[in-house]
Amino acid sequence: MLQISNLHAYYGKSHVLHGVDMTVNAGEIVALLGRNGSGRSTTAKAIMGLVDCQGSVLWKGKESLGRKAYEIAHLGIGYVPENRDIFPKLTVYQNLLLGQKSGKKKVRWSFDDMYTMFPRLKEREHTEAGVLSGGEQQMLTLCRTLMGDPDLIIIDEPTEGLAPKIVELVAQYLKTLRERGVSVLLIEQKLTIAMAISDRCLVMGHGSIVFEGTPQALREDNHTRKEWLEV
Amino acid sequence: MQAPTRYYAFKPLNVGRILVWGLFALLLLVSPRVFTSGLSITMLSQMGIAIIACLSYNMLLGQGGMLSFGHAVYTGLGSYMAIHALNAAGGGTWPIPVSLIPLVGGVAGLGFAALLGYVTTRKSGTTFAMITLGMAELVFAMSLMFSEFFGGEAGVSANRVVGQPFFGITFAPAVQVYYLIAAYTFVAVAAMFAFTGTPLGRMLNAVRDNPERVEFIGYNPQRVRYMAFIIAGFFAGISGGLAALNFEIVTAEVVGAGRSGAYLLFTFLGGATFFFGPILGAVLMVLAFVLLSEFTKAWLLYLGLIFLFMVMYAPGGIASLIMMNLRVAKFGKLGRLWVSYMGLGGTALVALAGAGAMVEMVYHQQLNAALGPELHFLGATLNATSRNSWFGSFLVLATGVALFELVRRQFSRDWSEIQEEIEKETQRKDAL
Amino acid sequence: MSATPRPALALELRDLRKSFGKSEIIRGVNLAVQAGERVAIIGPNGAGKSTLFNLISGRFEPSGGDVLLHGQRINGKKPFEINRLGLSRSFQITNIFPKLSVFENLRCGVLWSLGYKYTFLKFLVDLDDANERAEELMEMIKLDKKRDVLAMNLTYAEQRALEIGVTIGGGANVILLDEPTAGMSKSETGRFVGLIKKVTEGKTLLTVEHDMGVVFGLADKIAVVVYGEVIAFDTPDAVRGNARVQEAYLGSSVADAQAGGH
Amino acid sequence: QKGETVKIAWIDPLSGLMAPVGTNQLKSFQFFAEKFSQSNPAGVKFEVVGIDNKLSPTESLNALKSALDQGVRYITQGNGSAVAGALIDAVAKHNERNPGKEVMFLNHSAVDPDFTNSKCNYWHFRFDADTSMKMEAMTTFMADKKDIQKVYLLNQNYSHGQQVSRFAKEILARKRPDIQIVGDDLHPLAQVRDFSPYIAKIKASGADTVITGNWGSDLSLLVKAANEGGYTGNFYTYYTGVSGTPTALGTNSAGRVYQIAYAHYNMGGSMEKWMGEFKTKFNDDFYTGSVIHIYTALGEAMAKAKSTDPVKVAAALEGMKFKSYNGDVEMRKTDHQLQQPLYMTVWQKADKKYPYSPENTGMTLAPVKTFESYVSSTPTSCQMKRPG
Amino acid sequence: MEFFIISMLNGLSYGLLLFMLSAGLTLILSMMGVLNFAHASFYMVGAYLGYTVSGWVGFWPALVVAPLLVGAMGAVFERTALRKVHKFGHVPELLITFGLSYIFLELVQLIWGRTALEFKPPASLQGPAFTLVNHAVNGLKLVWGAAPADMCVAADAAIRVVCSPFPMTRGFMMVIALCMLLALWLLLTRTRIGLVIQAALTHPEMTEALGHNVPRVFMLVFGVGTGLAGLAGVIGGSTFVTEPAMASTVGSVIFVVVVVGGMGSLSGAFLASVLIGVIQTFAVAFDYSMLDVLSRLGIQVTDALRNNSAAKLTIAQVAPILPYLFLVLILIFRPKGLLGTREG
Ligand SMILES: Nc1ncnc2c1ncn2[C@@H]1O[C@H](COP(=O)(O)OP(=O)(O)OP(=O)(O)O)[C@@H](O)[C@H]1O
Ligand SMILES: Nc1ncnc2c1ncn2[C@@H]1O[C@H](COP(=O)(O)OP(=O)(O)OP(=O)(O)O)[C@@H](O)[C@H]1O
Ligand SMILES: CC(C)C[C@H](N)C(=O)O
Ligand SMILES: [Mg+2]
Ligand SMILES: [Mg+2]
Repeated sequence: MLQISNLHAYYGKSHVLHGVDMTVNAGEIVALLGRNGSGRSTTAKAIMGLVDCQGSVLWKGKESLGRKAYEIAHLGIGYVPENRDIFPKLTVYQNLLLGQKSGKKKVRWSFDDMYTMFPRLKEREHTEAGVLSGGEQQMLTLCRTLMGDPDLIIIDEPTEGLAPKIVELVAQYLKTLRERGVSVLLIEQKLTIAMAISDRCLVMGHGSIVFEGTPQALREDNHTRKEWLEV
Repeated sequence: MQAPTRYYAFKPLNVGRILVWGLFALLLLVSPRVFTSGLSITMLSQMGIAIIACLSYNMLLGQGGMLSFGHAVYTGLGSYMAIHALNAAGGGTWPIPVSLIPLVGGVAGLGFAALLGYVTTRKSGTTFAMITLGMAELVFAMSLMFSEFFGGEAGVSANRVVGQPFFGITFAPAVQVYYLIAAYTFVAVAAMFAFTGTPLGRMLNAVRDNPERVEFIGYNPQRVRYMAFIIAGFFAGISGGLAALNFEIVTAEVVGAGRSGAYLLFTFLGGATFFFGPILGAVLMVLAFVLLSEFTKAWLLYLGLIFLFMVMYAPGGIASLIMMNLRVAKFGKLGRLWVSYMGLGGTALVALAGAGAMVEMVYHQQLNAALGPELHFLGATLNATSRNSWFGSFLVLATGVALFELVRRQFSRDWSEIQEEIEKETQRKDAL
Repeated sequence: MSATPRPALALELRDLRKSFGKSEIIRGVNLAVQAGERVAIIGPNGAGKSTLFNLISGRFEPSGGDVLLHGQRINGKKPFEINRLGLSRSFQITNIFPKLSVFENLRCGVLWSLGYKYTFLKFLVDLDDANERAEELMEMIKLDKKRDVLAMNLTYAEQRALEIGVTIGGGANVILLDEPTAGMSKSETGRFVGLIKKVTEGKTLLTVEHDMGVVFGLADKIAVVVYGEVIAFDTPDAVRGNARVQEAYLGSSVADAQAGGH
Repeated sequence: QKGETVKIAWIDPLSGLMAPVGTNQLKSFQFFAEKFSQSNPAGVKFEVVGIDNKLSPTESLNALKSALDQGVRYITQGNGSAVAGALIDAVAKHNERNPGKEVMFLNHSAVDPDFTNSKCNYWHFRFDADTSMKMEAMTTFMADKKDIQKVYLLNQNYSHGQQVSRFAKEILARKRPDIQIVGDDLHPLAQVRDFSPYIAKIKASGADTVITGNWGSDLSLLVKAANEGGYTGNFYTYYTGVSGTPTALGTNSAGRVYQIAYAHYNMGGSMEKWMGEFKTKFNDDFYTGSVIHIYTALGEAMAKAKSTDPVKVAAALEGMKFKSYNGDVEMRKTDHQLQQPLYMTVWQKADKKYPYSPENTGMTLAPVKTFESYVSSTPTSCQMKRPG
Repeated sequence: MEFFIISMLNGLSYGLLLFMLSAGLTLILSMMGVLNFAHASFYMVGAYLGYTVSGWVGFWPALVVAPLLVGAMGAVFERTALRKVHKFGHVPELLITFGLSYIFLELVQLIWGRTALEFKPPASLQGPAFTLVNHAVNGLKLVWGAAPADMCVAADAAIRVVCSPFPMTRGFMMVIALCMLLALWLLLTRTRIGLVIQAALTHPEMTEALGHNVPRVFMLVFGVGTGLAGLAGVIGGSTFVTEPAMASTVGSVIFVVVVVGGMGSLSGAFLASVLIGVIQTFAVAFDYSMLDVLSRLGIQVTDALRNNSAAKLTIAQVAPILPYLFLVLILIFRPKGLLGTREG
């Protein structure tokens, strides 16, 4: 469904991605692992058209590179950024409302789905999102993107700052997403979780993919784990 | 833990720095020898005055992130106090030497900043900007109402030739006043530069960046802003005091919104992010107001356009343009650009000449038609009513623009190439 | 800091309360932290952990109850006043001076405690003690290679480190860290815990964390906050065994944390 | 001095609030420079150097410096008494500090009486009539109008407006003690958008007449608001004829707006010809009659002094009597205030007798009364210090 | 009494003109965070374009066309210039509008000249909407349209009759302003566009990533905001005066309105403009000064004080600067503004 080849990305003059190749198939959870600064978030941004880049990103067979971010979103890719980026002055409800796309009739998710997933959000429905706790903001970002009914959702560090119990919940929900036919590109630090729920793992190092395989294979590949994931 | 090398300290004998300050002093000294006409002397004096004012303004804007719309209040009230002091000196009620009058302005600026700043600096951001706007309007309105102090719209005038000549210095000739101003300018610039290196100066930057965090490292951001505001007020007042000496008259316009706006615009144009930016801005301010308006009736149009383009293409002001090129020069790559620069300059001049001719013809028709349709522009004689002149100017403009665009493309390619190279080089150095 | 013998309690909360509008977020928290103790605060999202920090550090004013720092009541004091009494905090969302260099950030953090206050009659370059202290800090947080880099150009982990450097710079003896390792990979987290341990040697430390590895690696005692109340305050082992805590917060991932192994 | 070129620096606003007036006056100076260069008793050529002072006293000082650098020995200015005051002062200082390079200041419209009284100066010559003279004439006219009972004073809050208000009260108390001053308001200069509150107040006061020194938009908006607010009293003004105001007055206020000035639109004679020419050339109205005084006076004084040196010309000009379009006038020696006739005019439909229609409004200012010099003349307290 | 009513109406209608102007400014400020210094210039351009267009096709079409043209100009300016500097922060944004105001002023003077124009409202808006007739004996009466002449003159000279007409143009102005308020309120609260803009203000990238075309929305907002200024220009220009100075005279007052009302609060701007309009109008009626107060308190006033300009100052004289006083006080005591929700 998503096919990336030879993707290069730049922040101003600094060259961050050096030819990334990867694919995400329909109905699959792919974990993108790597150390801090290896370029995972940049990959996500590049797919969304938020950084300068070259190469090719094929989405459902069509080139999406060079399009504007809102066009890409309309094509069905959802993005949950790592630094949350909730709209602080808007209420929780309004944040969710903005996740919805105009003109789309049939959607998989409703407000109620979100509120049953995270009851905490229902409680704070009419609070300004800026005063939510860190973890609440994290939940909100996830839900906001889901409201846009994407076919692929790119999630950057969804469990950061979440209580262990909620982390499990999120993992559970990512599986639910897959059941409803949404593909997930999961960027994670917490190896245990990532490996537990993903179908495939990618490891990134210095701006390119250095490992690809099943979680099982990664668990067995001591070299990769030592070299690219741990100290 | 020991720090074996104290590499955080500046080199004790900083040759570059001494050179720069020496050159600055020299420039102040010889300028009136080079530009000797009456107008240029007074312009040089005004530049000195404006330099102090813009630098003090930048203490707020560039260093403290305080966007003030009312800086003229402090320069202006400094002027008023200074001129009253001068009159008192002239009337014999207060034996103060003329050369110290600017300090009276400074103290006044400081006092008013302490008074008004107490309310304004409690807030920051847009609220601060708007309070200063309101304050400025109020002070200006009062200046026309309270004629005892402000002298109505006729203002207050004085004679700076007061008391016994001191070594033949009477301050009657404009040059003598210029040297007084130059001395003050040098000292004030040095003092304000020194301020950037003090604890308060640094905390002011911190407050600009993140006032909330400042509170958690022991500082009261309001207090930091307030103190900086007072210091800026002091220098603003000195600038005002010098202006009072230079013009020997102070009128309500010195506290007006136009003046405050000019400080903002030109400080920004010079470059608020670098210390020396406002100095360039101040020089340009005097040139624009005094010279540009004499050269052409369309000066306001040109000024507006300059701002529009500067903000769009060089938001860091002239200073940042200079620093960017200095960086290129430091890596020894400026040589590759100078051809492009010549080209850019040349084609831009051609385009500007064309555009300028057309603008001038329009203005001529509207304002100077009494002198006949002919006008002189850059040595050429144009006829504002003839088709030839219009067509010719348009042709010049079009050629200029086309050529400029060509050169510009080449230039921007070169430029980004060089930047990339520099980036690589620095990265390599980091890696070592 | 001071020569007078201080009471053994570094920080004490007495029936602390905070409401925003109608909703009461902190509902009567009592907590007593001994000097030199390291306390971790855990609890579900939105339980009020950060709010607690905000109340202690003076960002918010309590609606009820008292905060005592070294026995002195500090409610209603401004953050900078509290800081001057020897309490310093970091933020969950990185909060440094983006346009100042690493070195300048750290130096700003130490100025007040060295007594330089609002002075504008001395040059920073001449303040040997401040400069040395900043250099020291920079080495401690391993940013000496990035001395003159602007803070906004640092990577996330480096910014987090700088955040902590600025926090401890002022020499406060009570340190509050809000999720110091959030967003870091496991390896970095390990390194960071070591760093935190080192720089807070001999100080009182309160930290909020969700990473159980960090919590168990760092804390002498753990306070569990649920819905604005402290439901447990005990040694790590005791807390881990507490059924209420298990149910309200930990879930089954404690096992994971241990499996991750620190 | 025959064939010499006399440069006159015109230092007045070309930008800002007063730009329309300034632009018009610069045109006037250029137009008549050409006219008078063709024939003047001294045989000199006049050249006008226009410098924009943005209505700012300090900018004017820069302009003065710039003019001096260009070798100019005569300057003229008139918009804004603040500027005039600054220039008088600066010229005096310059002349004192630079003997041999004296400059003469020809004031064409700045009407603050102080300039020919307490602040009078040898190098300053005024060709307009000052506020007190105009008020003298205006009140003489009003004194005969028995239906004036209640007068309201509304002026701009700056020296000119304040003086109008002061002189009106003083002189009316002397000439018509029975007239009641029912209001005396000052409003900020060029700040008021909406004059209807003032009109409501004027109506509430029951005033039948308003005296105002307002000009520009402050006058036109005032009269406009009066028309809309149903105010039917009369206006006695100083500056009805100045750029912009005729248009704003329109046809509504016929017979109700009076102006006092030293000239008007229907003077006849050579003036009529010139105004016609001016209008065809610029599509604008010539109203600053003092321009003609200045050229006439300079020509004659230079001929008399046989020189273009300001020191000699000033000496010749003092006390000189000459003929201008409004009759015999005299530059009074004691204070350098031109003594000249004044005209009371009223805003009405242009007709055969008074055909000139400013700004093509179809209206005109028709003379209703002429005051000879001696009527409007006011005493002076000037203690002129003469050089040497 | 009729003085009170007319003054009230005057104050209200002036306040509503201020609101028309500040509505667009509020919109742009609250949605885009841009302090548009050229807003009053767009107002001026609206008046001039209105003048020219109504010369071709009449006033009513011009009332629609001119604001559209102004809005288009605003949109173009946003697209070509403002958008480029958005990433540099608020000060450059502010300065670029500063530059624009210079350019507009010069262009207007070049095209339409430096003197006032005669921009007349259409015949249907000329004349009074109604007239208040205050008869000393018969009391107060309201007559629609102009009052017949004989009603305004009493047969008996001793009886005072005052006719106070209220001009149609002002009535029209009030109606339009109220419509504007309604339309904007609907736009902001009933459509998602308002939310999108607020979101984009702080997190443009995220908003785009959620599928909203942020640049287009910004352009739209700026276009609408300046278009509103243009509409105010056509009305204000024909009611008051169309001249090059018209921008600078209202320029800073509308900032006062926006700030006093609470930045970005539409209802606040409405309240503030009406308040300022009314206060300013009534202040003109008060001739009290410090001296009066002192003498009323029975305090002896020395001659020196009697001539002191500060003491002589009456409330009427300071009326036009009251908004600024108001501004400073509000910001000191209630920095959020009257109805604002946030600071700064
Ligand atoms: N806005 C930026 N400007 C310049 N460099 C950047 C920017 N954002 C990221 N980088 C650099 O790009 C590299 C890759 O960053 P990226 O955020 O993609 O890493 P990551 O794998 O997501 O790491 P993390 O775990 O810290 O989120 C890092 O070296 C970082 O310093
Ligand atoms: N200023 C405020 N106004 C209203 N509600 C607030 C405010 N600040 C915090 N809250 C609410 O208080 C609750 C506690 O927030 P807090 O940030 O303390 O949680 P936390 O325990 O730190 O959670 P996390 O672990 O997710 O960061 C949250 O529900 C939040 O929405
Ligand atoms: C020309 C006039 C309209 C101005 C007037 N002379 C003044 O005192 O400002
Ligand atoms: Mg990342
Ligand atoms: Mg928290």
